[in-house]
Amino acid sequence: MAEKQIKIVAFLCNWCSYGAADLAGVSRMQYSTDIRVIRVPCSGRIDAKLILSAFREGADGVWVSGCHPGECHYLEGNYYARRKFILMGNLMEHMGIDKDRLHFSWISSAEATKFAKVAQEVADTIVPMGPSDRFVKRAV
Amino acid sequence: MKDEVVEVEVGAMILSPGFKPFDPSEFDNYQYANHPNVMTAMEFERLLSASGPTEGHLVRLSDHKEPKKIAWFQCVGSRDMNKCDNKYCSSVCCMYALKEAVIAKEHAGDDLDCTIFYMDMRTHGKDFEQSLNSAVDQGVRLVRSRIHSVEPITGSDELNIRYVTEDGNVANEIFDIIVLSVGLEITPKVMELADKIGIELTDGNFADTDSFAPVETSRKGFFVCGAFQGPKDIPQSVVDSSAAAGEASALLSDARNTLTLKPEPVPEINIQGDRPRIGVFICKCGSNINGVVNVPDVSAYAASLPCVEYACDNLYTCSQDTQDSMTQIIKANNLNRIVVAACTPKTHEPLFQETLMNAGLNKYLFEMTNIRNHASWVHKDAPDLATQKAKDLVRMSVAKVALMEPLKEGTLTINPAAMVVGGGLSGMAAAKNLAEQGYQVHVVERQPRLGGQANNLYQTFKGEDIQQEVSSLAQAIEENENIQVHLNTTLENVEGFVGSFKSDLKCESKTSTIEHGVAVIATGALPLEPSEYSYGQDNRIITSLELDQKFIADDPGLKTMESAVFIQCVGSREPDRPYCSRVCCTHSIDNALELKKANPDMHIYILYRDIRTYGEREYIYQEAREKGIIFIRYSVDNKPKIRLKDDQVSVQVTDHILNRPIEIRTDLVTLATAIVPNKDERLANFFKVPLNEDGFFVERHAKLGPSEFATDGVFLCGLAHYPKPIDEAIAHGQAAASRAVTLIARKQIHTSGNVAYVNPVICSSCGVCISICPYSAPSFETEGKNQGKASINSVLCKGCGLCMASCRSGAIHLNGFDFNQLFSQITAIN
Amino acid sequence: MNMITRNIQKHAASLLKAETVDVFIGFKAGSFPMSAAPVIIKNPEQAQALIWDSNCRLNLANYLTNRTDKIGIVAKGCDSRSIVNHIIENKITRDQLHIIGVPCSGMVDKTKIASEFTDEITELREQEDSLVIKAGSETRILAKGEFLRSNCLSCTHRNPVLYDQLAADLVTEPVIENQFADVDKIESLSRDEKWLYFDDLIQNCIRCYACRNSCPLCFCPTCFVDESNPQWVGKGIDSTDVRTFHFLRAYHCAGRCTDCGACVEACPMDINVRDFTRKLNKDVLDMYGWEAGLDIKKRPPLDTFNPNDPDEYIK
Amino acid sequence: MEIIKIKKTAWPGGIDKARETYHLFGPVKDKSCHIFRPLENNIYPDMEYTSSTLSPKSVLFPQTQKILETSVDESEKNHHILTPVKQDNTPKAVIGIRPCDAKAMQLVKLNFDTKDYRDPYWCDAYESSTFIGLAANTPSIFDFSTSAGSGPFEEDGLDVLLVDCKDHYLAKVITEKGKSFLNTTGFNESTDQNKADQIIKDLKTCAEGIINSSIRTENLKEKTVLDLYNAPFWEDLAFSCISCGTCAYVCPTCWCFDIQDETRGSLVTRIRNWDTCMPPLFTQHASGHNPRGEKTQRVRQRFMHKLKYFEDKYDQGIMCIGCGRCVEKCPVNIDIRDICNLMNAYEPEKESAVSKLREK
Amino acid sequence: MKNPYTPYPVKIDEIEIATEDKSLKTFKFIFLNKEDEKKFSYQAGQFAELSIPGVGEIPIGIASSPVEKGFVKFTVFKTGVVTSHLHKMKTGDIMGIRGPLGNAFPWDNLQGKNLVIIGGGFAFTTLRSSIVFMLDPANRSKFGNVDVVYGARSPGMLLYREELFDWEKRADINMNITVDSTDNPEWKYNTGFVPTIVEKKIPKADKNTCAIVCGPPIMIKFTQPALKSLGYHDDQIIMSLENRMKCGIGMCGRCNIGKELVCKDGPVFTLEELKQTPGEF
Repeated sequence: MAEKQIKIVAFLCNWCSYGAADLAGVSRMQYSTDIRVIRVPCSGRIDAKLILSAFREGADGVWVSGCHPGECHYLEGNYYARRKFILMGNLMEHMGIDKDRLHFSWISSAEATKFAKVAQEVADTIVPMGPSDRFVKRAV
Repeated sequence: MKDEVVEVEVGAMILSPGFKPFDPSEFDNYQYANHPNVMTAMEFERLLSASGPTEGHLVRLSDHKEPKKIAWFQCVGSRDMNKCDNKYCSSVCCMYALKEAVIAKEHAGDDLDCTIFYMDMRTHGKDFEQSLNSAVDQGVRLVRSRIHSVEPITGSDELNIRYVTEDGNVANEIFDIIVLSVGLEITPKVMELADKIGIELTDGNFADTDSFAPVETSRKGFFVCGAFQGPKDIPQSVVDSSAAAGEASALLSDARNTLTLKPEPVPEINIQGDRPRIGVFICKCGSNINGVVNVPDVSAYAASLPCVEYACDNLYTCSQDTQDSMTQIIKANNLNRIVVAACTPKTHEPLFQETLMNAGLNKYLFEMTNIRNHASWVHKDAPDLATQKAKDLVRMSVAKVALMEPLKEGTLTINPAAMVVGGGLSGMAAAKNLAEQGYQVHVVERQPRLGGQANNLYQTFKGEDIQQEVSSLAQAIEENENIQVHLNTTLENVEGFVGSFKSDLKCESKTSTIEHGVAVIATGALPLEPSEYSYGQDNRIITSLELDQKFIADDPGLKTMESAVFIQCVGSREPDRPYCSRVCCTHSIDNALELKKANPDMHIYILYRDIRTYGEREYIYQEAREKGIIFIRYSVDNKPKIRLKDDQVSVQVTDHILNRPIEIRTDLVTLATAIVPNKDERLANFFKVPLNEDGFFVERHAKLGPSEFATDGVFLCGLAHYPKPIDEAIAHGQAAASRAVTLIARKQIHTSGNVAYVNPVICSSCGVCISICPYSAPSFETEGKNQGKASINSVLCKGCGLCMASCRSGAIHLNGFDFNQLFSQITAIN
Repeated sequence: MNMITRNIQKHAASLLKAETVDVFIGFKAGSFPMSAAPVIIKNPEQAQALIWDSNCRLNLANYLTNRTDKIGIVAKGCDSRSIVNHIIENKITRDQLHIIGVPCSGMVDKTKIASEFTDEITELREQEDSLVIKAGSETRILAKGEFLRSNCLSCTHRNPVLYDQLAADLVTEPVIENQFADVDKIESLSRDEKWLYFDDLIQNCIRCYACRNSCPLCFCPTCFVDESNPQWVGKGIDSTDVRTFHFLRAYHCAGRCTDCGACVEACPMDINVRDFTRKLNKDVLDMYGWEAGLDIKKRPPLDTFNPNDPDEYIK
Repeated sequence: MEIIKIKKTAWPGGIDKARETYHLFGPVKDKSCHIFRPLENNIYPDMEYTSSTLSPKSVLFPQTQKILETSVDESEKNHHILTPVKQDNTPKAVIGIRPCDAKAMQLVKLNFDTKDYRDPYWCDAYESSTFIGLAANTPSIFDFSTSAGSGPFEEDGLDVLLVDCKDHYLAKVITEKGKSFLNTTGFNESTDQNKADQIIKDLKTCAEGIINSSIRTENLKEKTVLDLYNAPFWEDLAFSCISCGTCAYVCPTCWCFDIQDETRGSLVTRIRNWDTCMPPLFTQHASGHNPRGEKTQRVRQRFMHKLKYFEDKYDQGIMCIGCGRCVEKCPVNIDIRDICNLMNAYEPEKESAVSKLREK
Repeated sequence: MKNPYTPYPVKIDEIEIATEDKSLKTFKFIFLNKEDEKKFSYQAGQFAELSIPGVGEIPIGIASSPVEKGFVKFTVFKTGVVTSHLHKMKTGDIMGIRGPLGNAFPWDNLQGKNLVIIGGGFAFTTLRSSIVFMLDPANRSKFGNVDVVYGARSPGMLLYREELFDWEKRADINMNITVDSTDNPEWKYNTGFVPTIVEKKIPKADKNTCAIVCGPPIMIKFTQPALKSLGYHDDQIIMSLENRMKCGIGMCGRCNIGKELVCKDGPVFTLEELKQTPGEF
C-alpha cells in the first residue's frame, strides 16, 4: 500500500486567514500540499468538537487560523476563541496528544507571506511525525 | 471596434481622470533611461508581482541575478522646482516606498538591504506611522539625503550612488537596483479637458477646490474626485469619490429613481424533500488552474462522487457564456446543489449565486472551493499532489453541498432618517448632504453650538476664514427643514439595528427617543492637553489652537513679538501615541506665515521631526522657507527643552546641521499638540463598532471602506476616524452621507441567510450565547412555550458562529457552516 | 446526633413549617456504611430524616436544576459554589433558594478507607475528628483528616460562599502550599507516559455517565455524545469514543468546575475523572485568575475575555 | 453428583491445562475493581474476591459487540449487504463465577432464547460456555441472594461449584459439561462424598447466615400491574436518581441493548452496545415524543420490570438474583431492597383509605 | 433458526413522492434473492425494519399487501436520521429489510366480521395493506361490510390518492375520504376531522363489527369517544402502536408497555388490552 498522504485540516476564518491564503496564491507563494482548507466565518466558530472531530476522522494535523486579536471582523470572536484554543490545546497536551499536531495562528488578510510561512511550518512539524495515531477513531 | 459618438444627458458630472506617474527619463543623473537596473516604483511593483515578468521573483533586470542591495529615491518629480515643475508633494510615495521595501525583504529574505533616500518621511496616513516603525524594525534603512548622481560601475551591473549626508559630506554607496519613487502628475490631456469645461486649476494643475467644498470644481455641477483634485492615496480617493457622488446626488435628488429598470425575478424552485442532485463545475481559469492541476481528471473524479449528477470543466467558469450555459445545465439536469471549483469565493461567490438564482435555485444551495489560490498557484511544482488536493477539495465541497438547504433572507425596512452624532464640520457636512438628498436628519451635539473644534480654528492653509465659513454652514444646517439639531444633548442608549435604530437622547434632564435607519458617527477628536514643554507654567507657552484664538481675537501682542518658536509633534509619533496628527505641520507653518505677515521682522523657528506638508500644502512650506522662517529638525530622543528664567522663555534645541545645541530666546512658544481621539467606548458599544488601540474608530476597510463600519447602517467620518484637515473632514462627512444614502435609498434590504438559530428543545438556557454575542443577537424568550430558552434575532446576527461554538448543548445551529456541514467536509478529507 | 445534623433538622422543619420553602433538599442516612443519600423533604415531620456526616459527598446543587418551586437546601462549600454557577447559568434563581450553609471539614474517601481493611466495613461512626470503623471482627479508629477525599484535601473553599443561614460556625480555610500537585505530577510525565496514564485511567470506563449525571454542571438536555445529526461519537466502549467523552465532558466544565468530586464519588469503576477537570481548573486559575462559583455576577472564563489574555503557542 | 477435591497447590497447573481446550475467563483485580476478563497465559483468576464490580455477563454479552458488517464501496461484491460477523465460539470456561451470577444467566436466557427468535450471539456464546462457580463463603454485606431466588451456594446455572476449604477446593460436578471441564484440568482427587457434602452444607448454612438483608417478594405476583404502577411512592423514590446507567450496567440480569452502525471508510459495522433504561433517550421517538421522558417513569420502569413485569411474563420469579451490586454502586443509594419491600407491601385500598382519613 | 438481525438484501425499485410536501415517499423494494420473498411472508398489520448499512434501522409498517407479489412497499415519513437518509436514496440502491415483525391485525378473528377502518395522516400504510388484502377477490367474501374513514390535513397530504379514489367508486367498500380543510372548489369528498366523520358516517356497533384505528395521537384521542358513542366496546377497537424500537424481536428492551413488547407482542392491541397496561407509548 502506498504511504498514506498526510492530511492537515486548516480551518481558516473567512475574513483574515482565508484572505491571506488567497493572497499567498495571488503572490504564487509555494507551500506544502498537505493542507486542506475548510472555510469558516470566524475563528470564533471553531470549537473543541470540530477539532476533535478532525483528529477522530483521521486528520494528521489541525490548524486553526483567524484574524489578529483586536482585528476580528466580528469584533471579539477571536478573543473568545483564544481562550478556548489555549485551554483545549493544554488539555490535549495533558492527555498526551502531540500538541505539535494542533496549531493556531493569527494571520491577517494582508499577511500572505506569514500564511505561506506558517502553512509550511505546520506541515514541516506534522509530516515528519507521520500519520496520527492518537484520538483516531478506527473500526471497532 | 469603431468609434461611436453617444450623447448622454446628465445633470451633473464627476471628474476622476486620475494622474500619470512622473516620467523620470529626462533626469539624466538617475540613469533611468540608460540602465535596466534603475526603474520606477511602478515598474518595481510589477517585478514584485506574481503575475509580473519574473513571476514575483526579485531579480536585477540586467542579468536576472538576485539583488543584495536596493535603493529607493524619494521625491522624484515631486517637491522639485529645479529639474521639473512639480512643487507639490505627491503624498503617497513615502508610504509606497516603505511598503515595497518591506515586501522586497519578505520576498528575498532579511539579508536584502533596502535603503530609502528621502527628505522628509511623510507617513501621515492612518496606521502609516506604525508601518514606518515596523519597516525600520525589519531593517529598512532610511537615509535623509538628496541624491546627487548615479553612476553605473563599469564591468559590473551595479550602480554607484553619490549623495550628500546630513552633515554635508559626500558619500558613495553601491546598489544593485535603484527604484525611483516617482510622483503623481496631471496629464496635458486632462488640463485640456479642464480648459474645455472651464474649470480652474491650481499651480500644480489640479482641479481647484474650496476647503469647504472639497469636491466641487469652480463650475457648478462639475465635481471632482481622486488625484485630479490633488495627489492622494487610496482611502482619500475613495472618500472623495463617495463625497462627489453624494454631492452630485444632492444636486439631482429630485430625479432619483426616475430612470431605473427592474429585472424580472426568476421564481425559486422548491427543492424541499428532493434528493441532492449535485452539479460540479470545475474551472481551468485559462491555464491558471489547468496549467498545474489536471482539471479534466478532477472533473471525471467529481462525476463519480455520490449524488453528483453532472460534472464538467470550463475554460473560464466565470465568463458570461459559461454562466449562461450553467443556467441551462442546471435546468436541463434538474440540479439542485452546485459546486464550483475555481478561484476564491471571496470575490466570485456572489456571481455564481446569481447564476443559481437565474436558474431558479436558492442561492445558498452552493459551495465554492478554491483550487486556484489554494492549489494550482501554490503548488506549481507538484502537479500530481495539486491534482490530488483539488480532488480532495472537490470531494469535501460535494459532501458539504449535499447538506446545504435553501435559506430565506430576512427583509428589513429602512427608516429613511439618519442620526449624525457630532455637530462638528464633518458631521455638519454629512447632515447637510443627507438633508439635501431629501432625508430627515437628527444632529446630536453635546456642546451648546455647532461647529466642534472648527470653532477654535483661524484659517485654512488656503487662507479661508474658518469662523465665517463655520457659522454660515451652521446656519444652513439650522435652517434646513430636513434637519433637527439637538444641542446640549448626549446619546444615552441605542437599540435596534440597521434600518430601525432607536436612540435615547438626553438634553439637560429631559430624555427623548428618536428613530432612524442609519447613523453617522462624527464625534471628532480633541486637542492634547500637553504635559511637557512647561505648558501651563507661562502664558507665552501655548498650543496651536490657543494661537488661533489669538489670531481670531486679533491679539495686538502678536505684532510686537520679536521671536516665536513652534514645536512640532507634541504628543504625536511617540510610543504612547504612535501616529502622526497629520495637520500640525501645515497648521504651524500657516500660523508662522501669519505671524510673519503681522511682523515681517519676527524671528520664527519651527522645530520639527519631519515636515509633512503633503500635496499642495508644500507650497506654504516653500513660502515659509523663502520668508526666512527657520526650520530646525530635532530627534525624538533629543527633544527641545524649555527654560523659564528671569521672566524669559528660551528654547534649547540641537541644530541638526551643526549638530550643536542652540538656545533661542523667544516671546512665544507654540506647541503643535497631537489630536487625540475621544476613545468613546460607550458609543462604540452602542453601535457594536470597533475602536483601534489609539482610540480611533476602525472603518470597514482601511482602503476601500473608509466612511463606513463593518456594522451595517453605521457610518464614520471626520476626526473620529483619524486626524485630518478641514477639506478632508468635510469630504469625509459628505462621503459618509453618500454611503448612508446607498442604504436608505433602497428602502428595504435583505439580510444574509447564513445566520444562527436555536433549537429550543436542546437549549439549556445557560446564557453563554447571550453573554458573548458581540451583536446582542441572542436573548431569552420572554413568553410562549419556549420561555426562558435562547433565541436569535436573525436581523442582528452576523453569522460568525461564536455562539454556536460556545454552546455546550449543541442547541445552536449556523446556516451554511453548521456542524454537520463542516463535519461532512472533515470526514471527506481522506 | 451531631450538632450540624440537629441544626439542619431544626432549620428545615421551621422553613417548611413557615412555608418559607416548598421543599427541602438534604441528605438522609444511607442504607449501608459510609453512604448517604440525597433526599427531598416536603413536610416538617420528615425533617428528622436529615443528617450530616462525612459521607455527604454528592453535590446537591445537581438537584436544583430547572426546579420552579421554593427550595431549602443544605450546601457545603463546593455545593454552594455550584449553586452560584447554577444561578449564573439560569438553572435556578437566588430568590427560590434558602441555603443552609454547612462549613465543611471534608468528606471521607470510602475507597481509601476500605483499602485499609481486608474485610468489608460493616460500620463507621464519627467521633470528633476520628472515625470508628468495624470491619469483620476488627474495630479500629482512624484519624479523619488522613482519609479525606483528595479534592477535599486540596479544597480552599470549605465555607459556603452563598447562604442564608449557617448550620455551624465558619471554619478557617486551610492554606495549601500546592493546590495542584496532582496535576503537576501528570504534567511532569512525558507525552507517551501521559497518553498511557490516561489510557489506563479510563480503561474500565463503562460509559454509564454517572460522572456526568452526578455533576451539577452537566445539565444539557442532550449531551454531545448523544447527538445524532451527525452522530459523531460512537456509543460503545471504543477507546477513542471513551476518550472523546471524557475530554469533551471535562472541557465543557472548564472554568465552571468547583472540584466537588461528585463525579469521582459517583463512578462505579473508581475512575478518578478529576484528572481531566483538574488540569483545566489549574489553567483557568493560572491564566485567568479564576475559581468557579465565587461570585453570582461573574460569568465563567470562557464566556468572557481579556484583550491581554495569554496566547503562548498561537503563531 | 460427584464431588472431587482440588488442592490449591495443584490449582494453577490444572488451570493451565484447561487453557489448551478452553478460553478461560475469570475475575481479575484491576486497581480497586474486580472484572471478568479473558485470562491470558500466566494470568489466574483471583479466587479471593468477594464480588466483581461488573457482573460476568460481559463474557456472553460484551458491552460492545460487532454483529453484522458490510462494505459500502459499490465496486465491491455484495456491497451494502449486511452479513453476520463471525464470533469466536471456541469453548469458554468462566472460572470463579459467583453462583448468583450464574443463576442470572438463566434469567437472561429467557430473553435471548425464545420460541420465536434466538439471539445467536448470546445463545452460541452461552452454549459454548462452562460455568465453574465459586461458592461465596462470606457473602458481601450487599448480598441478599437468599431472598431473591438464589444464594451463595446456588447451583442452578453452574456446571461445577467450587467451595473454598482453605487449602483446597471441593468441586461439586453439576453437569456433564462441568465434568468435561474437570477432565481437561486433570483434577480428579477423590474425597469422601458424604463428608464433602456435609462440609459444603455446613459452609452453605454458615454463608447464608452471614447474609443479613433480604427482600420480600411473595405478594408481588398477585398485585395488579396498574395498582403498583400508579402507586404514590415512585416520585419520592426517584427523586435522587441521576439517570445514569450504573445499576443496569453492573446488573447481571439486565440485558437491554442498543444497535448502532459505524462507518470507517467503506467498512460498515453494525454494533450492539449495552443500553440502559435510565436515560431519557432510551425510549425517545424520532419525533421527540417520549413515553418515559420523566425520571420517575424510568425509575418505575426499572423496578416494575425487574420485580413485576418479568414475573408476569415468564413466571420465573423476579429479575434479580440479589447480588447487591446496584445497591453498592448506585451513586445516590437507591436501594432495590427497600423498593421491593415497598412494592410487596403496597396495598392500594389501604393507601387510599389512609389518604381519605388524612383528608378528613 | 435464522440470525434474526440479518436483513434480507433488497434493491430500491421505485420511489414515489407520496404527499405534496414531499415529507413522505413510498419505496418499492424487490428482494435481491428471490427465495427471500417467500421467507418474508407477512400479514397486513406487520412491520419490518428498514436497514441502511452505515446509517441504521427503522421500523416501518408494511404498506404493500400480502396479495401483492414480487415486491414490498413502505411509505416513510422523513423524521429522523434513518428516514432522512432513506429519502436521499435513489432507485437501484441496495439496502436491507428485516422482518416481517410483530403480530398482525387479528385476521383469523376478523373473518366473517364487518370492519371499520379508521385512519389519519400518514398512519394509513398498514391500513392500505389491509384494505387491499380484503378487497382481493379471494378474500372479499371472508369479510362483511368494510367501512373506511381516512383523513388528512389537505387533499395533497392523502396517501395513495389514486387508489382511494378508485375504492371510492367501488360497491364493496364504503369509503369516507376527508380532509381537515381545503380551498380546492373541486374537492368532492368530505371536509372535517376524522372523529366527526366517524360519528356521522360509521355504522353503529354490533357484536359482529370491529374497528381498526391508526392515526396521530390527537385523532385517536377523539376517535375513541366517537366510537364509544356508536356502541363500540374496547375489545372491538383494534389499534396499532408505535414505540422506539431497535431489535424488533423483543430483546433489546425499550419498546415495552408493561410486560408487553410492542415489537413482538404488538404492535396490534385491542383497546381493552391496552387499558390494562401502563400507557407508555
